[in-house]
Amino acid sequence: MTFDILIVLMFLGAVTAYLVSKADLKAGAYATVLFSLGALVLLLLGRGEIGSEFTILFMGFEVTTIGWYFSGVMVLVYAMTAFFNSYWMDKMIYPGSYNFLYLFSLGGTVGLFFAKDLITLFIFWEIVVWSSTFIVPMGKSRRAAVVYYTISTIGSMATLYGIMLLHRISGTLDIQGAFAPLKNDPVLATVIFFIFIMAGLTKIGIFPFHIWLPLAHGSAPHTFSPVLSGGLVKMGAFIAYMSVGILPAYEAFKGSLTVMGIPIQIYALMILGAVSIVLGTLMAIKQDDAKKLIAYSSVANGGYILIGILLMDQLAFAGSMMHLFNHAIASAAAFLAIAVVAHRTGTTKISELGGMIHRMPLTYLTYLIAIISLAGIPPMGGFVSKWLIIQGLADQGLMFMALAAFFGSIGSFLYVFRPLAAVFLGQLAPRHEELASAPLLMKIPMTILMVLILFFGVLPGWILGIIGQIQVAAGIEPVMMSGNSILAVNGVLNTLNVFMVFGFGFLIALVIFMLMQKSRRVGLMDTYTSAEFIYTPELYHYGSAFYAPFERLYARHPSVEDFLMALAYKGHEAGLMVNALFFSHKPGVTVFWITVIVAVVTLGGVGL
Amino acid sequence: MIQYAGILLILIGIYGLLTETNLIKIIVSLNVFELGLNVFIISVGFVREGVAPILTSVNNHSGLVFVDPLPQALVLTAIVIGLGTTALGLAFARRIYMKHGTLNIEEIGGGIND
Amino acid sequence: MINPVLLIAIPLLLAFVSILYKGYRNNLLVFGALVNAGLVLTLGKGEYLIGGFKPPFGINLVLDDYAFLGLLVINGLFLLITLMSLDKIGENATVLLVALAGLNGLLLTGDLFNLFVFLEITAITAYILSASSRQYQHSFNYLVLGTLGSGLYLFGLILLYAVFGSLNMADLSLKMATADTSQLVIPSLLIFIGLGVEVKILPFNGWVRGVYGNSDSLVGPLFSAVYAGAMLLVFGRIFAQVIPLGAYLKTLLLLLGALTLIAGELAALSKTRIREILLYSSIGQSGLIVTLFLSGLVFPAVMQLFNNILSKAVLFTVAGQMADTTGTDDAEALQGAFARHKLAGVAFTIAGLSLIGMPLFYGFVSKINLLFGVFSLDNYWLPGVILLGTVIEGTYLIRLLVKLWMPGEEGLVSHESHATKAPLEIQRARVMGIVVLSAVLLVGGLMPGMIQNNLSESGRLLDETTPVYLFDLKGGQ
Amino acid sequence: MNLMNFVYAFLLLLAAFVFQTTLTGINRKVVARLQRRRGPRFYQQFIDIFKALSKGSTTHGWVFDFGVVMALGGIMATAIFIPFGPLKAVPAMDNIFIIAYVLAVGMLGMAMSASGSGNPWASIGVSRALTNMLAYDIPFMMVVFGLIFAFDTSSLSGLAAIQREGGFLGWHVIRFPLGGIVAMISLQGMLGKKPFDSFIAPAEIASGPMVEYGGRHLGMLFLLHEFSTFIEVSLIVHLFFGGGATVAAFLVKYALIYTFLNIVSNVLPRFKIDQAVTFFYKVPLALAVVQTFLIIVVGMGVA
Repeated sequence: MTFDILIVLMFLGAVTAYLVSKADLKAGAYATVLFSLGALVLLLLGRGEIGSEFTILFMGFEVTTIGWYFSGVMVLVYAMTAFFNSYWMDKMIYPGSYNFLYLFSLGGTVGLFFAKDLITLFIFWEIVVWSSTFIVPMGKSRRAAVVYYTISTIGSMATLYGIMLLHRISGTLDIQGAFAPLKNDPVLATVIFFIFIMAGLTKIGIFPFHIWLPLAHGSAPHTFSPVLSGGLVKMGAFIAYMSVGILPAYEAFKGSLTVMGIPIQIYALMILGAVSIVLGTLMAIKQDDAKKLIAYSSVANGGYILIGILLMDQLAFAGSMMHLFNHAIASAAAFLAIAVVAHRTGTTKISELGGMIHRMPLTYLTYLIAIISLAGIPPMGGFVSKWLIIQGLADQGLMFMALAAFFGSIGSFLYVFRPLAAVFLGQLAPRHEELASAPLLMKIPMTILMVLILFFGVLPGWILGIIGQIQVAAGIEPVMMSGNSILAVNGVLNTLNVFMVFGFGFLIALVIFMLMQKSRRVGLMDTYTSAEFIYTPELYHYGSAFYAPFERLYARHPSVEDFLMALAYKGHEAGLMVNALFFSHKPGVTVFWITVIVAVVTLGGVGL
Repeated sequence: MIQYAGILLILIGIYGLLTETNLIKIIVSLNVFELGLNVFIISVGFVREGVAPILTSVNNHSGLVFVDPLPQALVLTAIVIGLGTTALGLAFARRIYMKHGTLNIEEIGGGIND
Repeated sequence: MINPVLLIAIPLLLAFVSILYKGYRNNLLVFGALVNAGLVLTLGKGEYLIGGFKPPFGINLVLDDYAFLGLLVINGLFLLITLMSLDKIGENATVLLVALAGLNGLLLTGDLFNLFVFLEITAITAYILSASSRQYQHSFNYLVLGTLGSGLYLFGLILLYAVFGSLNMADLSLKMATADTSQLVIPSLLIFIGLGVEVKILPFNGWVRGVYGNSDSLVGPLFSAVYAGAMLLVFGRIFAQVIPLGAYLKTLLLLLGALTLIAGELAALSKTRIREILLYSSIGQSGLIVTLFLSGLVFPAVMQLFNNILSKAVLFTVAGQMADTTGTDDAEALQGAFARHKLAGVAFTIAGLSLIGMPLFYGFVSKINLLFGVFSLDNYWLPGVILLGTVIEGTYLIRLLVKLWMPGEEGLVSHESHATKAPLEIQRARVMGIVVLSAVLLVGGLMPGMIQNNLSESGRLLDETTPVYLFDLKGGQ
Repeated sequence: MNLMNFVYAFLLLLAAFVFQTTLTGINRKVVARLQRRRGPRFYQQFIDIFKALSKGSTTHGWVFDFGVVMALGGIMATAIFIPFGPLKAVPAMDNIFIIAYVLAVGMLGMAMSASGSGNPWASIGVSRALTNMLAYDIPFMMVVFGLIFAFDTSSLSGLAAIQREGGFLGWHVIRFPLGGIVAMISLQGMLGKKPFDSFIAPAEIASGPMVEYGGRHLGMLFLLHEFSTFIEVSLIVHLFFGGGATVAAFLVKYALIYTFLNIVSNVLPRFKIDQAVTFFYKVPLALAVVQTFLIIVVGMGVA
C-alpha cells in the first residue's frame, strides 16, 4: 500500500504545491519540502513491502530492492534540494510551475523504478524528461533545455524501439518476461542490448552524449542543478542495470569474442565509459564556471558508474551501486554549496569569486566534504565506492579501464580543488565583505548531507547490505562484509579503522600544533609579495586559468560537441533545402515534381 | 484513336503548366489539360458502331450495342466543375493584377518573409 | 433512423439560404454546424442509397464505423472552430457551409466519382478561404495544383472504370482484389497524386507553405485540422480499403510517405516562424499517417490522425492569433508571449506535447499503438524512421515552447522583463476553445481506455489483424 | 584496534621520523660532497625542525591552521599504515589503494592551507603540485595495478613477501624491469626532486605552497615532508625491492634508494610543469602500459 500512495501522493503533491504557490509562493516552496520529505519517510517505512505489486490506472508496478534503493537515492536528493526552493521563488519566472514540475518529476522518477512492465517504465521516463525539460530553461539558457531534450529523446526513442522489438519477439511487456527469449539468441541480444541501453547512456551522459550535462546542469536554476546531477542522471544507471542485469547480458553473450573475459559488446560500452571518465576529467579541469565544472565531474563519475554496472561482478558492481549514492549526495551537496554562493553573490564564475570561507564557513565545509567524497578520498563515502570499483577492475585485470579510473581519480583532485581554492579560499573581494552566511533553511540540508557523506564513508555496512541484496536478486555474488571490513578478493578495507587511524594522526598533529607558540593573526593582504605594495585584493587572487600549463597541453582538442552541432546544422540545412526544392508560389515547381514522380514510377514499372 | 488525342492534350496542358509564367496562360493550360481529360473520358465510353443508349422506337432490340453513357455523364459534371475553378482562377488572377500590377508569376514574389 | 444525406443537404440548403439572408449568415452557419454535430450523434450505421439505384449502379452513402468516427470528429471540430473564431468569418459563412457539406460528403460517399465531386467542392471552398489572407498568388497556386490534382484523380478513376467497369468502392475493391496488380500501377499512382496534393505528400504539396503560412486564426485550424483530417480519412478509405497496392508501388509510396515525414520535420526544424514550423510539422504528420494507411494499419493511423488534428487545431489557432494581433509570428519576436497568456500557453503546451507523443497526453497512446502496429508487420525500418521523426519534431516543438514560455537572452536568467512587448491578444472564446481541445487530449492520455475502446471498435471492424495496445489491461496485452 | 595498536603506531611513527630525518641530514651531506662543499652536520635537519616549531608565526585564518593540522594528521595516518619492515601497527590495512588515497588527505590539507593564506604564489604552487601529481601517479598506479593483478593481493606486505620467496632474483624490479624503472621515475616525481620540483623550488615561485609559512606551521610542514618521504620511499621498497624481512634489511634498502634518488636529483636540471606532464605521459606511462600488458596478457614475469 505504501508505494502506490507514494506515487500518487507525488502527483497530487505537485498540484497542491502549484495551488499553494498561487496563494503564497514561499508556502508553495515549503510544500515541495514537505512532500519530498514525506516521500522519504514513506520509502523508509515501506521497506518491508519489497516484493509487493500494485497497479495505478493502466500501469503495473512491482517493488524491487534495486527500485527501492534507486528511488531512495532520488528522493533523498530531491528532499534535500527542496529546502533551497523557497529562496528562489522571487527569482524564478514561473515559481508556481517550478514547484509543480519539481514534484511532478519526482513522481516520475519514483514511479520509474517500480515499473513492472516496459511501457510503464517508458511512461515515467518520458514524464521525467519533459517535466525537467521545462525547469531547465527557467535558468540561464534556453538552448540548454533544447539540447537536453534532444539528447534525452534520442536515447529514449532508441529504447522505445528496443521495447517494441522486445515485445515483438517475446510477446510480452513484462520486464522479466520480455527479455527471456534473448538468452539463446546472441545476435538479437546484441541488437537489443545496444538499442535498449541508449536511454541509459544519454541520461548518464556517456560520451558522446555528454554534451547536455554541462549545458543543462550548468545553466539550470541553481536549485535544480543538484537534482539533475545528483538525481536524474542516476535514472540512466537503472536502464544500464536493466540492460546488463535483467537481459542478462553475460549469459546471452556467452559465445561472443571476449576481452579479458568480458564479452566484446559489453567491453565496447566500457570503453565509452572510460572515455567519459577521461574526457569529463579533462573538461572539468578547464571550466571557469563552478556549476559546469561539477557537471563535467558528473560525466566522469557517470563513467565509473557505467563501468561498474557493466561488470556485473561482486566488487565493481557493488562499488558502482554505492558510488551512485555517494555521487548523488556529494554532487548535490557541492551544487547546493555553489547555490548558496550564487544566492549571496549572484555569480558562479570561479574567477569572479574568492575568500568565501570568511563569510560562509558552513558552506565551505559542505563543499569541502562533498569534494573529498567526489575525489574518492577517505574517510568519505566516495572512497569506499571508488575503492570497490578499482578492486573489481584489478580483479578482472581491465587495465585500460583502470588507467581511465586512475586518471579520473587523480584528475578529480585537480578539478575539485579549483573551486575550493578560488571560490572559497584566497582573497575576499571588498564587494563581498558584507555578505551574510547561508540562511538557516539552507544550512539544514547541507548539514544533513555532510553527516551522511561522512557516515557512509565510515560505516558503509548498512548500504552495502542493501547492495548485497540487490546483487543476490541479480544472481551475482554479494559483496562480503565482516564487521566493519569489506572483504574484497585482493584486499580488505576496514573503514572504521581507517577513520580511527586518521583520527589518531589528526590528534597527534593537533597536539603538536597546540603545544607550540600561538600564532599572530594577520590579514589576507599581509603576505609575501616580493616586496611589492599591493592594494587590490581582487587582483591578488589566483582564480582564472588555474591549471594554465596543463590546459595548454590540450587546448586544441577535437570536440564532439562541435561535431554534433555541425550535424544539427546539417539537419537545418537539409530543412532549408527541402523548403527551397519543393515549396514555391509557382505551380510549375510542383507540376515538375509530379511529372518526375509519374515518369519514375512508370519507367520503373516498365523495367519490372 | 481518340484517346491518343486526349492524352496529347493532357500532355500539352501539363507542358503549359510547366513552362508558362503568365497567370492567364496557366489557366488556359489547365483548361487544355481538363479538355484532354474530358476527351479521354469520352473515349473510354466509346464503342465502335455503338448507338446512343436510349431506347427509342427504332433502337429497341437486344442486338444493339450501346456506347457507355456513364462517362458522358461524368464529363458533364467535370466540365461544370472545371468552369467553376476556371472562374475562380480568373478572379484570383484579376486580384493579383490589381495588387501587383502584373500577371507574370515571376514578378509577384512569394510573399513570405524569409 | 436519420438519413446521413442530411449532413450534406442541410448545410448546402443553409448555404443557399444564407445568400438570401445576408444579415443572418453567421447565425445560419452556427446553426448548421450545431445541427450537423447533433445529427451525427443520432446516426445509425449502414448503407444508404441515393436516387434509388442499387450499388454498384447507383450512388450510395456508406456509414460504417470509420465514416462515423470521422464525421463525429470533423463536425465537432468544425463547430468548435467556428464558434472560436466567429469574429473572423466575415463574408465566408456561405463558403463554410458549403465546405461543411463537402467535407461530410467526402467522408460519407461510397462512390469514387461522387468523391471527386465532393473533393472539388471542398477544394473550391478551400481556395476561397485561403484567399482571406489576401495573398492571392498562393491561392492561385493552390487552385492550379488542386485542380491538376483532382484532374489526375479523375484520370486514374476513369482508368479504373475502363478496366473494371465500376465506380462503387465496395464493388471495385472486390474486383480489384483478384486483379493483376501491374494493371493497377498507373491508376493507383494517379489517384495517389490526386489525393497527395490535398493530403500534402511531399513533392505534390508546394502550395502548403504559402497557404498555411499566411493563415489566420480561422483558416489555420480549419485547414490543418478539419480539411487535413477529412482528406486524410479519404486517403485512408481509398488506399487502405479500396485499392490494393502491388509490392512495387507500395514500396515506392511508402518511401514517399517516409520521405515526407523526415523532410517535413527537417524543414520545420529550420524555420523560426511559428506557422511555418507548424505547417511543416503538419506535412511530416501527413507523411506518417499516409505511411500507416499504406501499410494497412487503419486503426493506428486514425488514432494518430486524431491526435494530429486535435493538436494542430490548438496550435494553429494560437499561431494565427499571434499573427493576427501582432503582425508577426516569428518565435524570436514573440519570446515569452505566454507569460501574459498563461491559459492559452498551457493549452498550446499540452497540444505540442501531445503532438510529440509525450505520456499523459493522447499522443502517447496513439504513438504506442502505431508502433505496435508497425512492428506487427515485421517492418523494422519504418519504426526507426518514425522515431527519428519524433526526435526532430520534439526538438523544434520544445524549442518553440521554451522560447514562448521563457524569455531571456542566453546566459541570463529567464525573466518576465525580457518578454515580448508585442500587443498579443487572445480572445476569450478562442482560449476556451483551445482549452476544451487540450482537455480532450489530456483525458485521452490519462484515460486512454475511454476513447480507445470506441476507436478500437471501428479499428477492429476495419482490420481484424491490427494489434491494439489496450491500456485497460495492466501493462497492455 | 585497541589501545596497544595506537601505542605501537605512535612508536613506529617516532621511529620513522627519527630514521628519515637522520637520513635527510646525511643526504644533505652527501649532496654537499657532490657539490664539493662540506655540508651541514647530519643532525642539522632535527635542529631545523625543532627550531621552526618553537618560533612564533603568523596565521591567515582558521583554515590556514586547520589545513596544516589536517595535512600532518593525514600524512601521519598514512605512515601508520605503511609496514615498517616486517612491523605493522594496524593489521591488514596496508592496502596499496588505501594508502594512495589516504595520502591524498594530507595533500589536500596542505593545498587548502596554502591557498587559504591568500597568497597567489601559494595557489600557483598548489596548482603545479596537483598537475605534477596527475603526471607521476598514473604510470605508477598502472604498474601497481599490474602487480596486484599478477599476485591477487593489494597488500604491501603481501607483495613484499611474494618477492622474498625468490630471493634477490624474485624482486619485482628484476622480474618487471620496466615497471621498476617507471616506479623509480614516479618516485622522483612524488618526492618533488629534480627534474620534477618546479612546484616547490625556491628559485621558481618563492617556494610555491610554502611561501607563507613560518614558525610552528613551517615546522609541521617539515615534519610532513619527512613523513611523506618515508611513505613514498617505503612504497617502492615494498613493491619492487622485496620489502624487509627484518627491520634492518628494510632500512638499508630504503637508505640506498633514497640516497640514489637524491644523487640523481642533484645532477639533473628542472622540467617546466607542462614538460613534466608530457614527459610522464610519453615515456613512463608508455612503459607502464607495456609492462602491465605483459603482466596481464602475456603473463611475463609472473611465476
